[in-house]
Amino acid sequence: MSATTTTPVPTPKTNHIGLTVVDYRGGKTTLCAGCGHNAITERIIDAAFEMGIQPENVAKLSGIGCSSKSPAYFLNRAHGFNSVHGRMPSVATGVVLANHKLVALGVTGDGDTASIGIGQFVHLMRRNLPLIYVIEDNGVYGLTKGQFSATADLGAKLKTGVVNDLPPIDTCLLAIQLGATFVARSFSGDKKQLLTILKAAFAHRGTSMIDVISPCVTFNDHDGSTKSYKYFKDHEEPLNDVGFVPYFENIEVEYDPGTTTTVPMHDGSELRLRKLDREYDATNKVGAMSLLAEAHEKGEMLTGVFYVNTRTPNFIDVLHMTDQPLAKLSETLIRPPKEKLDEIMESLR
Amino acid sequence: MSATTTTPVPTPKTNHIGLTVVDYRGGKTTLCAGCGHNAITERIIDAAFEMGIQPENVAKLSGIGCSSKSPAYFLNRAHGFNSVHGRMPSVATGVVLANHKLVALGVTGDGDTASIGIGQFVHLMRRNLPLIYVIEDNGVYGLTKGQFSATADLGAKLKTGVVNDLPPIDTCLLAIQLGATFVARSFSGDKKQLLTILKAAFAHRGTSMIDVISPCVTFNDHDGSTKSYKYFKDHEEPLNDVGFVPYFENIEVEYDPGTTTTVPMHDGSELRLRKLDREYDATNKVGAMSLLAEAHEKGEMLTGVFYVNTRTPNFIDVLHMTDQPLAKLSETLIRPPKEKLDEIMESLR
Amino acid sequence: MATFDLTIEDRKTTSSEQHRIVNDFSIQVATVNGSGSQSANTVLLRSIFQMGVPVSGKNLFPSNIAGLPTWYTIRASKQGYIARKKEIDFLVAMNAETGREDVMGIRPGSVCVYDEPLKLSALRDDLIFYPVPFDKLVAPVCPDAKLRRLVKNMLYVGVVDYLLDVDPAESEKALVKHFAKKKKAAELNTAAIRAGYDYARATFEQQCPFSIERMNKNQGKLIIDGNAAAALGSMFAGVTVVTWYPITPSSSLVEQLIDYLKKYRIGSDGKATFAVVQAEDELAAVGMVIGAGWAGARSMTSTSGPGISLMAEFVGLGYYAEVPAVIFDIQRVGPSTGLPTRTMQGDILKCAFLSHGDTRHILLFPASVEECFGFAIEAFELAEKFQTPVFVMSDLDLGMNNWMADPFTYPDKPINRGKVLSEEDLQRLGGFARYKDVDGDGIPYRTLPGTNHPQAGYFTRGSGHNEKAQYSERQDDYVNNVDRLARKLDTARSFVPAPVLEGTGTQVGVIAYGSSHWAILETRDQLSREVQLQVDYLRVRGYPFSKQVREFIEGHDRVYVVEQNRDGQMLELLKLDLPAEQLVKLRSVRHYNGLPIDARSVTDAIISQESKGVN
Amino acid sequence: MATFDLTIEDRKTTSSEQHRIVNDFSIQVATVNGSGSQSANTVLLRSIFQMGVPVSGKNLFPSNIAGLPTWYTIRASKQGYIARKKEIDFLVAMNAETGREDVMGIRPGSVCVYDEPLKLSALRDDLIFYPVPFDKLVAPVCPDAKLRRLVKNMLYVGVVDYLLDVDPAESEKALVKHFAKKKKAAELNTAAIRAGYDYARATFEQQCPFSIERMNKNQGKLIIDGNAAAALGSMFAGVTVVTWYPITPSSSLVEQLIDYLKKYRIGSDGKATFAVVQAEDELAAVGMVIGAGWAGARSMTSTSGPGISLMAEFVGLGYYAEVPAVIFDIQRVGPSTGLPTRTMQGDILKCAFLSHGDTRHILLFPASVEECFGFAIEAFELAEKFQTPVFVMSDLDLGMNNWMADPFTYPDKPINRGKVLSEEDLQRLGGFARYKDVDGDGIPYRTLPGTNHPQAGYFTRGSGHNEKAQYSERQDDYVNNVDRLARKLDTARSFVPAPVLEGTGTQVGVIAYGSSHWAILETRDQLSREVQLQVDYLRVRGYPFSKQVREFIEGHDRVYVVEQNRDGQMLELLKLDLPAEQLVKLRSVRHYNGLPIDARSVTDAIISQESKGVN
Ligand SMILES: Cc1ncc(C[n+]2csc(CCOP(=O)(O)OP(=O)(O)O)c2C)c(N)n1
Ligand SMILES: Cc1ncc(C[n+]2csc(CCOP(=O)(O)OP(=O)(O)O)c2C)c(N)n1
Ligand code: SF4
Ligand code: SF4
Ligand SMILES: [Mg+2]
Ligand SMILES: [Mg+2]
Repeated sequence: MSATTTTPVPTPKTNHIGLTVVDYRGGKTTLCAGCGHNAITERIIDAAFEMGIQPENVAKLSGIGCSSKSPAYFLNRAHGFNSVHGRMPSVATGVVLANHKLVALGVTGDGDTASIGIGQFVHLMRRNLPLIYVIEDNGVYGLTKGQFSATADLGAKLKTGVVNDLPPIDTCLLAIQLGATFVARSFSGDKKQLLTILKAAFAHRGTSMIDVISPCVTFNDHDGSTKSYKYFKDHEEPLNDVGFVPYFENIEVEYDPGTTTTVPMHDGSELRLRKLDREYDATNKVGAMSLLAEAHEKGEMLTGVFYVNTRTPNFIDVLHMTDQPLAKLSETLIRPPKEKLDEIMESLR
Repeated sequence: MSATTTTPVPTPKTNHIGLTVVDYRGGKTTLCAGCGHNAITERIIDAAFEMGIQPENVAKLSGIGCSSKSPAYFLNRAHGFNSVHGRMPSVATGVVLANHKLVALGVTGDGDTASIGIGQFVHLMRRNLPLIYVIEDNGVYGLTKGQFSATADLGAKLKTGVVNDLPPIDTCLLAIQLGATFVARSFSGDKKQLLTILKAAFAHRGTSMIDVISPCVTFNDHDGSTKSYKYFKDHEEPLNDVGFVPYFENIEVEYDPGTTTTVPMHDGSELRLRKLDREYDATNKVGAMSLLAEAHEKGEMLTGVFYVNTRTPNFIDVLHMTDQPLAKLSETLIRPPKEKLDEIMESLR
Repeated sequence: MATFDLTIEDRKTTSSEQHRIVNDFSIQVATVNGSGSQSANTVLLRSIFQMGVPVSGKNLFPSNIAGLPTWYTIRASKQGYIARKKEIDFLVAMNAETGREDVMGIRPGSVCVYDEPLKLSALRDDLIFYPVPFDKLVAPVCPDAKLRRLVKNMLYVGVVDYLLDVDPAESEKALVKHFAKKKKAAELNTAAIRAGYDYARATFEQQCPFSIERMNKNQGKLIIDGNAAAALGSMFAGVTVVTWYPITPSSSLVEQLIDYLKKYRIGSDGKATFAVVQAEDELAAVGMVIGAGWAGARSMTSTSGPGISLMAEFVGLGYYAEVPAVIFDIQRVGPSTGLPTRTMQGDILKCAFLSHGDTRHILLFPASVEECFGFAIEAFELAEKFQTPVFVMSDLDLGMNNWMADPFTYPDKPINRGKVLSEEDLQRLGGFARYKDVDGDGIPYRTLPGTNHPQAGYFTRGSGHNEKAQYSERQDDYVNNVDRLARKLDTARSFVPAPVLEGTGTQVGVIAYGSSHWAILETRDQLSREVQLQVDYLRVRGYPFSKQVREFIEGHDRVYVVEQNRDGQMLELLKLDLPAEQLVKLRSVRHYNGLPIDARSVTDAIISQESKGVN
Repeated sequence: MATFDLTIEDRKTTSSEQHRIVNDFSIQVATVNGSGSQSANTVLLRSIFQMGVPVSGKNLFPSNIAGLPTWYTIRASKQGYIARKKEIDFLVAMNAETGREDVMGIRPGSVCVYDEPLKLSALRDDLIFYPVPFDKLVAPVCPDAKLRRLVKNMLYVGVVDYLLDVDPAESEKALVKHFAKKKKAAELNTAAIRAGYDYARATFEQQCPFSIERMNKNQGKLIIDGNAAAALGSMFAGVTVVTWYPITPSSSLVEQLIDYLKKYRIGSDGKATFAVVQAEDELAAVGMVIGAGWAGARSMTSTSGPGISLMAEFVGLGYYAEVPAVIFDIQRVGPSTGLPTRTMQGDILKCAFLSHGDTRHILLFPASVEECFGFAIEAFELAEKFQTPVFVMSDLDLGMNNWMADPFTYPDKPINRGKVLSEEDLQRLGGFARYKDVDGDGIPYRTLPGTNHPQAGYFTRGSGHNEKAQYSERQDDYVNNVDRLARKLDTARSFVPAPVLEGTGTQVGVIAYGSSHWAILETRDQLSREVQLQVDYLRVRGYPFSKQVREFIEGHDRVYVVEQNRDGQMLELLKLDLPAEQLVKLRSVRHYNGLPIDARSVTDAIISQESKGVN
C-alpha cells in the first residue's frame, strides 16, 4: 500500500454494529414537500442508526393515513406492515407476542390514533407492550384532505373557515393515566429533541408513547391553525432539556445533579433530564398528569419527556412467556407428545 | 259525601305531574337475586318519579350485558333500545340528535363501556351530549360468566383464582378529562347518595357520567374481589355529602355556606355539596382530575360528585339546531321548495 | 343498417386518413396531482360542453396528496357516448415521470402535446407532436414564481383550444365560473389560457387531425358529479341527521351536502333543520344513523368499502330490529384498502347480505347523476316504508367524476314516513303490537319515542322478540319473526325502482347496472355495427330484484351480465334469486382493473363469447 | 328389507303397548338455570353412557345467568342415533313456570316425573305421572339450607335411575368424576341421588314403560364437548398466540384451551410457550391474530356471529395481504344478538365472503367432536399453507353440548409452516418476490420479520402492490394480483378436507354439513324404512368445494341440501359454485328454530317434497 496522491474516498461513518446511515434509509417519500412527517422519518433513520439497531430486527407497523405511509420511507431492510385505519395497536400487539425480540416501531396519525383508533390506543397503553408508538400529529386527516381530527384544538380553524368545536384529546395525558411507561411530546421541527427522545425510546422496554406535532403543510399550516409550524414555534414550551447517553458510549458527560435527573434505562443507557423553568419529576405519575391537565387549561404547548417509569413490568413479563420468540419455537415445544393426548383422552372416558 | 266508617283506601303518593311510582316501573327483572343492577333500577325508578319525569318522554338506551338488560325493568312507558355491545353511545347520540327534547338515559356495564366500548365512550364524553350515562360497574362481564373487564383493579382475583394484571380504567377521571360536565361515582348499595345523584343528573343538560359500583353476586362478590359488597362497604370513602333541591320544591333548606357549595342546575334545581373530610371544589376540572389520579395511586375508593360544570355548551347548542326536534319537523321545513332546486340547477349549467 | 361516419371506434382507421375527425375522440392529460391540473381539466371539459358537444371526463388520481402521476381523460362524442374510451387520441404529456409510458401507450396517428424539455418526440415517429415550452411561457404570465407550478397547467388549455378549434371564449367563460369566488386566480389563469393559445397559433403549422365543432346537443344540460347529486337528493329527501367519517371517494358527498344544507336548510329562526356529525369512525357513524332513524329522523351516512365492513354489526341490528337507515356506498377498489382512488362495483354481494346470520338488504343502483339524485330520495322513502337499512350503491366513477345531466326533477310525491302511529292512532286503536304483520306485507307498525301515549312505548332489541316486542327465546316467535322479515324483503321487490328495458326482443340480452350503463349503450351500437348482433338491455336498478328481471331472462336465450368486479357479484345475486333452469343462460363479462368500464372491452368480450357458440 | 324392533321412531306406536321400550327414548329435564341442574344432567348422561348405551345430551339454556327456564334433553339410542329427538318420552318437570307447557307438549303415553307441589298430574290423563316431594326429601340430605336449591336437582337423578333401571352405582361413579375436585359436594350429591332412588323404590308401584339395559356399545369411547375438542386440536396444532373476546357459545373454547395450555404447554424453563390475550373486543382480537400470523406465530381467535361481523375489515386485510389466521366461529342464532344460546348454521355465506370487495375464504365444517379436534389442526395447516384466514364453522350444538367420541388421533404429519423462506434460502436465492406465483398454485413465498438477511424485509399492505410487494396503483399489477388470489383459492379445493360419501348410488342425494350430520344418518334409515327411499349422502367438509361435490350432484337426479338456517346458505354457496345446469337438481331443507336439527323434521320435509313429484 503505497502513498498515492488521489484523494481518499471518505469512508462513510459506521455505527457500533458496522452499518452506515444508508442502511437505514427507505423508499422515496411520496408525501408533500415540507410535510412534518418527512422530518420525523429522518429522525427515525438517525436514531436507529445512532443506536445501532439491526434493521432486519425491526418491525415497522402503521395504520392508514399520510403518517401511516411513512414506514415505507425508512428502514427498507426491516419488515413493514401498513395495516388498517386505527387498528395498528392490535396488529402491533400480535407481532410483539409472536416475536418479542423484534424492535416494534409503530407510526400513526392523530386521526388514526385519536379518532377511529382511540379504543385500541387506550387498551394498548394499559398493556405496556414493548413498542415505540409515534403519533405524527397534525390535527387533521391529511390523506382525506384536511378534516379535523380529535387532537384538533378548540377553536382551531380550517382554511375553509370551519372551526373545531370539540375539545382535543391529549394523547400524552391519556397514555400516562392508562399505563404507558415512557411518554413524551416533541415537534417535527425540533431535530435535537426529537432525535434524543427517539433514541431513549429505543432503549426503553415498555410502551414509549411519543406525540410529535407534525404540521400538515397542505391542509393545516395556515393562520388560524394551532398545529402550524409558526404556531408551534411561537407557543412551544420545552418542559425539560432531554439528554441521552447510550449504553455503548462510555463517555462520562458532565452534569449538575441539582438541575439534572438521570434515569437508567432497560438496556443500560441513561436518560438525562435537565430542568428548565420549573421543578419537575418525570417519574411521578400523578405529577405528570396534573402538569398536563393544567397545561391544557392554560393553553400551554409543552414538549419534552413527561413521564418515564422503568419499574412496571411490560406485557411480555406479565404473560410469563418463554424467552425464545413464540414464532420460532420448534415442533417439540409446541406440540405435546402423543402420551399427553392419550392421558387427556383417558381422563374423558 | 257523608262521613262513613269504612277506612279510606290510601291514595298512592303522586308526584308533581300527577303520576304514581307504579307508572315508573318496568318488567320483572331476570337478573340474579341480589345483583347490584337491580338496586340501581330501583333508584332510577325513584329518581324519575320524584323528579316528575314524563315516562313517555324518556328514551332508555343500552348496549349488551346483564346491566344493559336493566332498562327493561324500569319505565315501561318509555321507549327502550337495547342495541349492540359497546356501541350504545353512538345510538344515544343519534337519538338525541333526532329528538333533543327526549330525556335520554343510557345504562351500560363496565365491559360494555370500558372494554369494547371505550372508543365510543371517549368520543361521547368529548361531545357533552345531553344524556345520563350510568355505568353499572361490577368489574366483570356478568352475562358471559365472569371474565375481568377493564375496570377490574390490579390484583383483583376471580373465584377461579385468575388474577387481573392490567391497570383499571377510571371512567370518572376519563370523563372529566374528556369533556363530560357532570361526573359522579356511587354505589348500588348507597340508596340515598345514588338517588340524589340521579335526580341531579335529571336536572343537568349535558353528559352526566355516573359510575355506580354494582356488585355481581354470582361472579364477583367473593373474598379477593375489589368490587364486592363487602370490599366496597369497607373501603368506600364519600368525598362530599350530596344534596339536591329540585326546581319545583320551593323549600328553603338550611345550609352552612362555609361547608356547603350550591350549584344551580340548568332546570333551576340546586345541587348542594357539603364537604366532609377535605376541601374540595367540584367545579374545578384540574382539581377533580388530580384528586382522582391521587386516589387511584392511594387505592382510595371515592364516591360523590367529582365534577359539575353548567357553563360549557352541550352538543345540541354547538350544532345550532332548531328548537323543534328534527324528527318532528314538517315537510315544508325539511324539503326546500322547487325554486331552490331550479336555482341550484341553473348554477350548474 | 344505417351508414355512419368513419369514427375512431372503427378499428380499421388508418393513420393516413384524409379528413379531420370531428367531435369524436378522446383527450388524455397526464400531470402530477396537487399541481392545479384539476382546474385546467375542468375548464377544458366545460369548454367542450359549452360548444354543445357531448362530453365526459374521468379523473384518474393517486391515493396521495401531491406529486404523484394523475391522468384526466376527456371524451367528446357527437353520438353522445360518455363512457370512458379505451384508446387515447390526443395526449397532453406534462409529467416527466410517466411521459415515456404515456407516449408509448397511444395508438399510431394520435396527437401529443408535451412539455418541451421532456423531449418526447424522439420516442415515436407515428404520432403528431406539438412541443410547448410551458416554463418559458408561464413566466411572463405569472410574476409570482410560487404560483407558476399551478398556472402552468392552465396554459395547455389554450394550446388545446387552438389545436382543436375550441373557442377560447368558452374556456374563459368556464374559467370564470370555476374561479367564481377567486377573482385574482381567474385573471391569472385567463392570461395563461391566452398565452397558450397565442403560442400555439404562432407556432404550430401542421393541422391537428382532431377538431371540435359547435353542436347543439347540450341544450338545457348541466354538469355535476354524482356525489353532489346524491347530496342534493338527500337534502330534498328531507334528511335531518347526517353522520360520516371521511373516506375517499365518499367524503365529497357529505362535504357538498354540508354546503347545501348550510345554504338551504336554515330555518326562519336562523337555526339548522339538520345535524351533521363527523363521527369518530364508521361504527359510530352508522350507530348514530340507527339511533336517529329509530327516534324518527331521516338519517344517513356515506362511506366506502372499509366503512361498509365496519358497519356490518349495526346493519344486522337495523335489519332485525327494523330501523330505517340510508347508507351510501361510494364503491372503490377492494379488497381491504385496495386502490382507494380507483372505481369498482365490488361491494354488491357484501351489502346485499351484510352482517352475520340470515340478513338481506335493499340496494339501489344509480347509473347517472340524475339517479344519484332521485335514488337518494327513493332510499329515504324505502328505508322508512320498510323500516330497514337501504344502501345506495354508487361508485367512484359516478360519484367523483363530472357528468352531463338534465336538470333534476323535483319530487312529485310528498314525504311518506311509513307506518308510524301517532298519539291519535293509538287512542283509536288502544295499543299496538310492534312486530305484527297487520297488513300481510310483512311491514309492521311503529311508534316514535316521545309519543305521548302510555301504549306508545316499546322495547327495541337485537335479541329474540315476539310480536309485542317482548323478549322471547321461543322457537315459534323466532321463526314467525324471521319469516315475516323474509316476507317484508320480498314485498320490496315491487317497490324498488323497476329495471329499465332497452331493445325490442332479440335472443341475446345484456344485464348491467350502475355506472356500467354508459358503456353498454355504446356496446349495443358496436355489436350491431360490427357483428350485426342486436342485444336487448335490461338495466337493474334495485335489489331484491323486481319480477321484470326474471321475465327478461326468461325471455332471452342467453344473457350477458356485465359488471365491474372480479367475482361477478351481480351475477351471483342473480344466481341466488332465479329459478335454476334460467341460470344456464347467464354469462359473465367483468371489468376490474380500477378504470371505469369502456364499451370496447365489453363488446370484445361479448363477441368472443358469442363466437364460442351458443351452449 | 330387514325386520326391525318396534321402536318409538315408528309413528304407529300405541299408548297401550305391552312390553317396555328399552334403550330407545328421550328424556327431558325442565328446570331453571343457575340451579345446579347442569351437574345433575351431566351425571344422568354419563350414567347411561356408562351403561354402554349410546346417548346424547342437548342443553337448552336461556341467555341469562340464573332463574330462567332451562331444558336438557337426553336421548338413549341402541341404534346409536345421537341427533336430537323431536318427541319427548320421559319428562322431569322441576320448573313451576313452564310446568304446564312442558306437560302439555309431550305425546300420550309418556312419563312425567314432577315436583309434587306443581300438581301437574291434573293436567292430563294420558301420561304416567310420578310426583316427587323434592323439597321434603332434600332437607334431611342437605342440612345447609342455602345449598338445598342446588342439591335438590341431584335427587331426580336417583328417581330417574330407579324408574329406568339405571344402576345407581354408575351415577355415583359419574358424580365422583364430575365433582373430582370438590369432595364435599360429591358427598352431598351422592346422598341426594340415594335419597331420590330410595324414595322412588319405596313409593312407585307402576312400572315405568321405559328402561335402560346394559349394552356394550361405548367401548373405548369418551365424552367431550366440541369446544374442548377444538381447544385440544388447537393445542396439538401448536398454536402459540390465542386472542379472544368472551361471547357465548365461543367462550368455553378459549377457556378450556387456557386450562389445557397451562397444563401441557409450559416449557422446561417453567414459562409459557404460548400467549393468550383477552382483547378489548373482536376487532382487536382478530387484529392481534393477523399481527401474530404475519410475524410467524400460529395464531387464532374464537368468536360467534357478532364477532364475525366486527372482524370483517381485518379479514379482508388478511385475504388481500395474505396473512395466515385461524378463526373459530361457534355459530349461534342471528341476525344481530338473536338467540345467543340457541344453535344455527347461520354464518356460512357471511364467512365465505367476509369483508368488502372481492374476497373469498376457506371454511371447514366439522360435524363431530373428533372433527373439531382434527379440523382445528387442519385449519392451522391450511392457514399457513395458503397464507390466508381460515374459518372453522362449528356451532353451539356441537361446541357446547357433550358428545360421545372415539379417542382423538394424534396428528400423523409434522407441522408444516408453508412457504416460508429462511436466511439460508435467501442466501441461496439472492432475494425473493413476495407476491409472485413461483409454483403456479397461486401461493407465493414469504419471510418472517426478524429474518436476518438484507433481502428478507418487505412491506405488507392492504393497498395495491406488485409482485415485489411495492406500492402500485397500476392496472396490470392489480389484476395480476387478484387473479392470482382467485387461483390460490381455487388450489384450496384440493386441500380442504374432502367430502364424505355414504351410500352406493341411488338417484336421490342429500348434502349436509356440520352438526346436521347426525340427523341425516337417522333420516336415511327413516326414509328407507318408512317410504323405502334410499338416499346417498355427501357430507361437505370444506369450502371452496372439492370436485367430489360437483361429481356427487352430477351423479344424482335430485339433491336435498339440508341445513340449519333460514336462507339456505350452503345451497347458496353451491349455486355460486356449480355449473348452472346442475342447479335444477338442488332442493332445500332448512331447520332454523334454534333447536338442534332432528331427523324427523328432515325426513318429513324430504317425504313431502318427494311426494310433490320429480320435476
Ligand atoms: C375504515 C376507514 N375509514 C376511513 C378511511 C379513510 N382514511 C384514510 S386516512 C384517514 C385519516 C388519516 O388521518 P391521520 O391519521 O391524522 O393521518 P394524516 O394523513 O393526517 O397523517 C382516513 C379517514 C380508511 N382508510 N379506512
Ligand atoms: C360484539 C359482541 N361481543 C361479545 C358479546 C358477548 N357479551 C355479551 S355481554 C358481554 C359483557 C358484558 O359485560 P358488562 O358490560 O360488564 O355487563 P354485566 O353483564 O357485567 O352487567 C359480552 C362480552 C356480544 N354480545 N357482542
Ligand atoms: S397532506 Fe398534509 S399530512 Fe399529508 S403528506 Fe401532505 S402535508 Fe403531509
Ligand atoms: S351474573 Fe352478575 S351481573 Fe349478571 S345478573 Fe347475575 S349478579 Fe348481576
Ligand atoms: Mg393527521
Ligand atoms: Mg360488568
